[in-house]
Amino acid sequence: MFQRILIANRGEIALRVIRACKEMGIESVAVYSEADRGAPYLDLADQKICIGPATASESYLKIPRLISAAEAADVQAIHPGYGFLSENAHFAEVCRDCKIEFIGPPPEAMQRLGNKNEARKLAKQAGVPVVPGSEGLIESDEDALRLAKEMDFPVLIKAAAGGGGRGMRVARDEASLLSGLVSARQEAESAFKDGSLYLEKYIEQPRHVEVQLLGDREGHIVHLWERDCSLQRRHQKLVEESPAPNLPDKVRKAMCDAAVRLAKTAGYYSAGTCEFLVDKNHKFYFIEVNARIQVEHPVTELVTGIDLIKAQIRIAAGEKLPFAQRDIVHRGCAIECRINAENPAINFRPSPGLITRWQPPGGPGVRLDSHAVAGYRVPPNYDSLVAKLLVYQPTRTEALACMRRALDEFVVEGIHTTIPIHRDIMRLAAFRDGLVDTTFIERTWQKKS
Amino acid sequence: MFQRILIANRGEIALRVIRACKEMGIESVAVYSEADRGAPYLDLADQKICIGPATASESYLKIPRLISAAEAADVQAIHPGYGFLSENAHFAEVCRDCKIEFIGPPPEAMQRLGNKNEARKLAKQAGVPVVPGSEGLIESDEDALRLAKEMDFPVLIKAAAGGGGRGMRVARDEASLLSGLVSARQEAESAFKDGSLYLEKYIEQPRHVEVQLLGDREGHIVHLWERDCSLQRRHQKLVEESPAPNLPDKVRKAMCDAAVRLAKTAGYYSAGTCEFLVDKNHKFYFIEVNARIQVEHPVTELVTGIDLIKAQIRIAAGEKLPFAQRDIVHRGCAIECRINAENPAINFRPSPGLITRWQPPGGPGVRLDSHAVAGYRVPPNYDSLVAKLLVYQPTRTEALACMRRALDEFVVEGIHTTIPIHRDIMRLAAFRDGLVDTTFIERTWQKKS
Amino acid sequence: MADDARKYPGPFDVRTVEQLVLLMSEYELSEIDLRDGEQRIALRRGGFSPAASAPAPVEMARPASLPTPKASAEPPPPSQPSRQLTEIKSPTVGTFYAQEKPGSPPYVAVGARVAPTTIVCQIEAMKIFNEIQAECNGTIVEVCVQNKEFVEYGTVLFRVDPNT
Amino acid sequence: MADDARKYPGPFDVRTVEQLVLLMSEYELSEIDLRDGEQRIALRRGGFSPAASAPAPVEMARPASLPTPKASAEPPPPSQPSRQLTEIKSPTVGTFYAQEKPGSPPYVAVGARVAPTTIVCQIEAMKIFNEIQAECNGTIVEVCVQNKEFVEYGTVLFRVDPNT
Repeated sequence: MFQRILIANRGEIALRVIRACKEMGIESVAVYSEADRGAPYLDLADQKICIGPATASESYLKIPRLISAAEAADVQAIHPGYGFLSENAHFAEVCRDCKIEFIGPPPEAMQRLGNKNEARKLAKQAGVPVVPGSEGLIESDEDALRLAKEMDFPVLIKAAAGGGGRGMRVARDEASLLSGLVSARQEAESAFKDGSLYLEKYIEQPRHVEVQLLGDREGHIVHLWERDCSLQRRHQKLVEESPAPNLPDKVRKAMCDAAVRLAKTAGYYSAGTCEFLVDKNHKFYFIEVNARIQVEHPVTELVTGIDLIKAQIRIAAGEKLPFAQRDIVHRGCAIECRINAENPAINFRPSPGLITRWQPPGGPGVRLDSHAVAGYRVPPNYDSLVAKLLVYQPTRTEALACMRRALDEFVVEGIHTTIPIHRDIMRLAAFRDGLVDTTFIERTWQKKS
Repeated sequence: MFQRILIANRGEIALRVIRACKEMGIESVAVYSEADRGAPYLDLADQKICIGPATASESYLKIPRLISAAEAADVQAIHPGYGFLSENAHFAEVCRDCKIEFIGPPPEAMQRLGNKNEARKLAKQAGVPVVPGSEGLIESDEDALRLAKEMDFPVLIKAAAGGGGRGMRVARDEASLLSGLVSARQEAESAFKDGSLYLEKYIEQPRHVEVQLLGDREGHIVHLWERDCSLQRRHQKLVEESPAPNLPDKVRKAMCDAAVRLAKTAGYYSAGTCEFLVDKNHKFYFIEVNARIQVEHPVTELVTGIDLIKAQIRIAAGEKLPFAQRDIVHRGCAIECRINAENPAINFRPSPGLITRWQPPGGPGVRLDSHAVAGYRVPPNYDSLVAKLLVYQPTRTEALACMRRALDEFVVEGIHTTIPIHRDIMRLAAFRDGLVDTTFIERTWQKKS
Repeated sequence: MADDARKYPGPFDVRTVEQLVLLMSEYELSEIDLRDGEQRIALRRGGFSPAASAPAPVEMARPASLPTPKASAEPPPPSQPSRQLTEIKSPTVGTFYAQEKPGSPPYVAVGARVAPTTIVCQIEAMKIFNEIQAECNGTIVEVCVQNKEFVEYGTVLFRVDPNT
Repeated sequence: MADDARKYPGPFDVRTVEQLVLLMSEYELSEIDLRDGEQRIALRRGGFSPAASAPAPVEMARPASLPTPKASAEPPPPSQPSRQLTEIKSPTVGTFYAQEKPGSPPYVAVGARVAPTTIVCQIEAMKIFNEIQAECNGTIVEVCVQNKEFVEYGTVLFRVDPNT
């Protein structure tokens, strides 16, 4: 086992890794930017090293400084957390070159899965359903019409060079397809100087369900069941839970098995997540693999009793998985609410600043992962997550009640947070009944405010 | 189900019941003395009523005032918590007379089990081993010698009217028995004006193991396994855990079955605890039944996944137990540390006052039950418990590591607490190896300071 | 302010003081002096002997005329106590009865003179009626609760002007 | 006190105080005294012995390793900076080399005069040696780190007297 690990991250995930290290008897080395200087969680690490100014590109994203700190602190491994360099295959390679273990998947698998086309190919190879699409650029309107009929309307027109929704159109019939191709091409031309387009099946009001994976370096891969993260706002997850409500058991199992097949095909190890869209008929389609630990990993920890961070560390140290698939039992229901320093009243504007009061909830069934304390100043430089509030109860009904109770107890002053909207969400009939899809908030919520 | 419940208690257990009520959709009515006026947990109740001055006998122990408040608030039930009136059969009877449900066992069972001799008789009747004793007063020295030989030295000489250790002697042979009888009789005469003595088998370095019981009004009684509470200081529990370390499975099962037999014999329902002493040879002896919820009940909640407060409320409302014995599976290991407002450096002197900083631990496996927040003033009038810190992990080794980590994170300023001694305890080889008995702290600890 | 809309704090609001102390500590302030009419919060930090082991050098100055701190005042008293008046508070929990029995005149009304042993009302708890004595001299100037109203321990029942 | 002018803050409004304190801290103010009729906000900063700058005189001693928010200044700067001197800080993370190669004389020593482009040391990270320039004028009065010592971002490497 490693004697010392450097954590190339900040905030709650840095604290999460520090806690795992402490419990495993491993020394932890925290790095920090000047914006995080004095943050209380840093004092829980065995050592802390300032690596740069507030700007992430000069600190948490600056590979030479991280490696330099790792070498100076004489660590055997680096935990990248999530975000920042966690899915950067080059960083994983540099670690390998420097004989420092990267606590994550092998760079080869990261690279393959990081490329959307490559990942899609791998999925098909593994027999995992993907969103039907044109498998290449559209050559003519006739080509597009034929494809659209094949995959059934509605379809999505996408710019090959696209991003941020530009050059994207939903077509519900032949006429809207033809007009959509024209306008999407124009938009893509002017935005990216590349008018090439492709087609994809448009999944209406899809649910986002993902499967947690864990694999060791000997090719043993297991799933730790699914998480439903359909409640999002502008593609930012707000609430995650497990099990996915109203998901037929057969679909659930097929999805989990598919995720394992894909990971095996990709030569994956460590923790990872396979994301799917699920349509109204419970058909699921592979979207992507997140080759890292995820924000919402504690949901899975609660329902399986398996510590994912410790598992990641053990796998990186060369240990085999200590369990087989049949040993991983899913029990009860876990829900996570992301508490961000944002003002929901002003379009979720970030609300950094001094936390003057921080009174977290407690009692049965409550887990709180947070680096915040009273007197902590949330810096304006990074993402706004200040806490992950989780509950664990035997049933979903009880979990909802427990979450409502916990949210009502949570008092934060000095900054605005998303606590009030979570209080509303937990009282929504649609959420209670498990009828939420990824467009729910946009469709129903924004109108209210 | 009840619409409204009055909580005839204060502090963390009042908050614990408020939380259960909130999650069950039941309104809670908190009562408070003037010493607790303004305590933040009171604001979590739906209603709060001042019932008297700080003195417990004029507030939390004052039955007419509690009933008057209950009637004014129009509650259907009263939860007595632990301590105060929780084991007062008279109070339970008054509640019954006033047509208010007492959330606890029936007064008849409380009365029977509240009397030591009666409880001992019931235990024998149920085939539950009790500490061997003289079954009455000693009539002569010859009588005492004969009895001592029967039950084997060492024996304990006890004053019939005794208490607080006065008139108590350990005799390890005939000579010390005869001299002990003389001095004990003298001491008892002068202390209680009653020199009558009885004998009991002296259990050396016993462990304290207790069994959690739950029964409904139809006579279904189950156990929720055991808790080991051997780590005590002057008969005050400091640490509780489940499962009991190093307890042979056969003994554990026999003890749990014995507890269920006794509860059935006593006509018991609601939550209760059967306490045993366990000697070095793993023989167990019944001591007493605690006819109420206990401080350490969350330990059992963590390892069984059953919410004991909610179960108590459901039972009082007439619901049947929703599970059979075989459904109650014990999983993992839970440990609780009692955080008291005491100064361990000055002989555990109470340390009430204003909490200027309160930074509780969080993250995986941690549960904190506490009514304290930053800015809360711990009143000097009641017991000094300010928090129960619990951890839950798959194994005891992991639970110990998690507890050490959590204790290290816990920052409290303004008052002294027992956190530092728990940090020491969790690093003791004897505790780690499960070799602690009820005399451990007195034998090893006090010498250090 | 984010989650918990709170009323304008007074000087005895420990949390306000705490927040101020946090600010002082963080920004190396040596003194804070806030006044609002008759209310004042004055805090001084540092400049004390190192031996001083008191909880924190929080100097709370306040005009002597203000009511005693007893934690910030909560439910009872429901209305603003007048400085010169004596309050007759409920010594128990129960239902307030202004008269001896239905139809009787009230024990006392505004304008009535009371002596320490004057019975001013009854409070019923568990079917037992407790006669409450004034325990002071003066004239009733206010009856603060309605007949048959539930009163808590410490609820102000009457206000008495002792100077008449 | 809760008059209709809701937006206008009162003296006990911690946010207002906080904003004032931030201003004081940012612009090195030592005193603020605001009055409006009966209302007053008076703040004073600094002016007590530097020894008293520790977190706050709380009753409970606890291990220094425990977290406390903003526990005064942190690792770098390791020693007390003098006000008149200019500091040359490490712009990166790595190993400090005082000379160009083993055996060479140090780039600079105490007493050396530096100009902004004067190379004062090298910092090695991942086998790459970065030459560090003084970026100021003056005379080296202190070399703050040992040769081959690991330096963090912001570690003070040299102190320079700009007035010589």
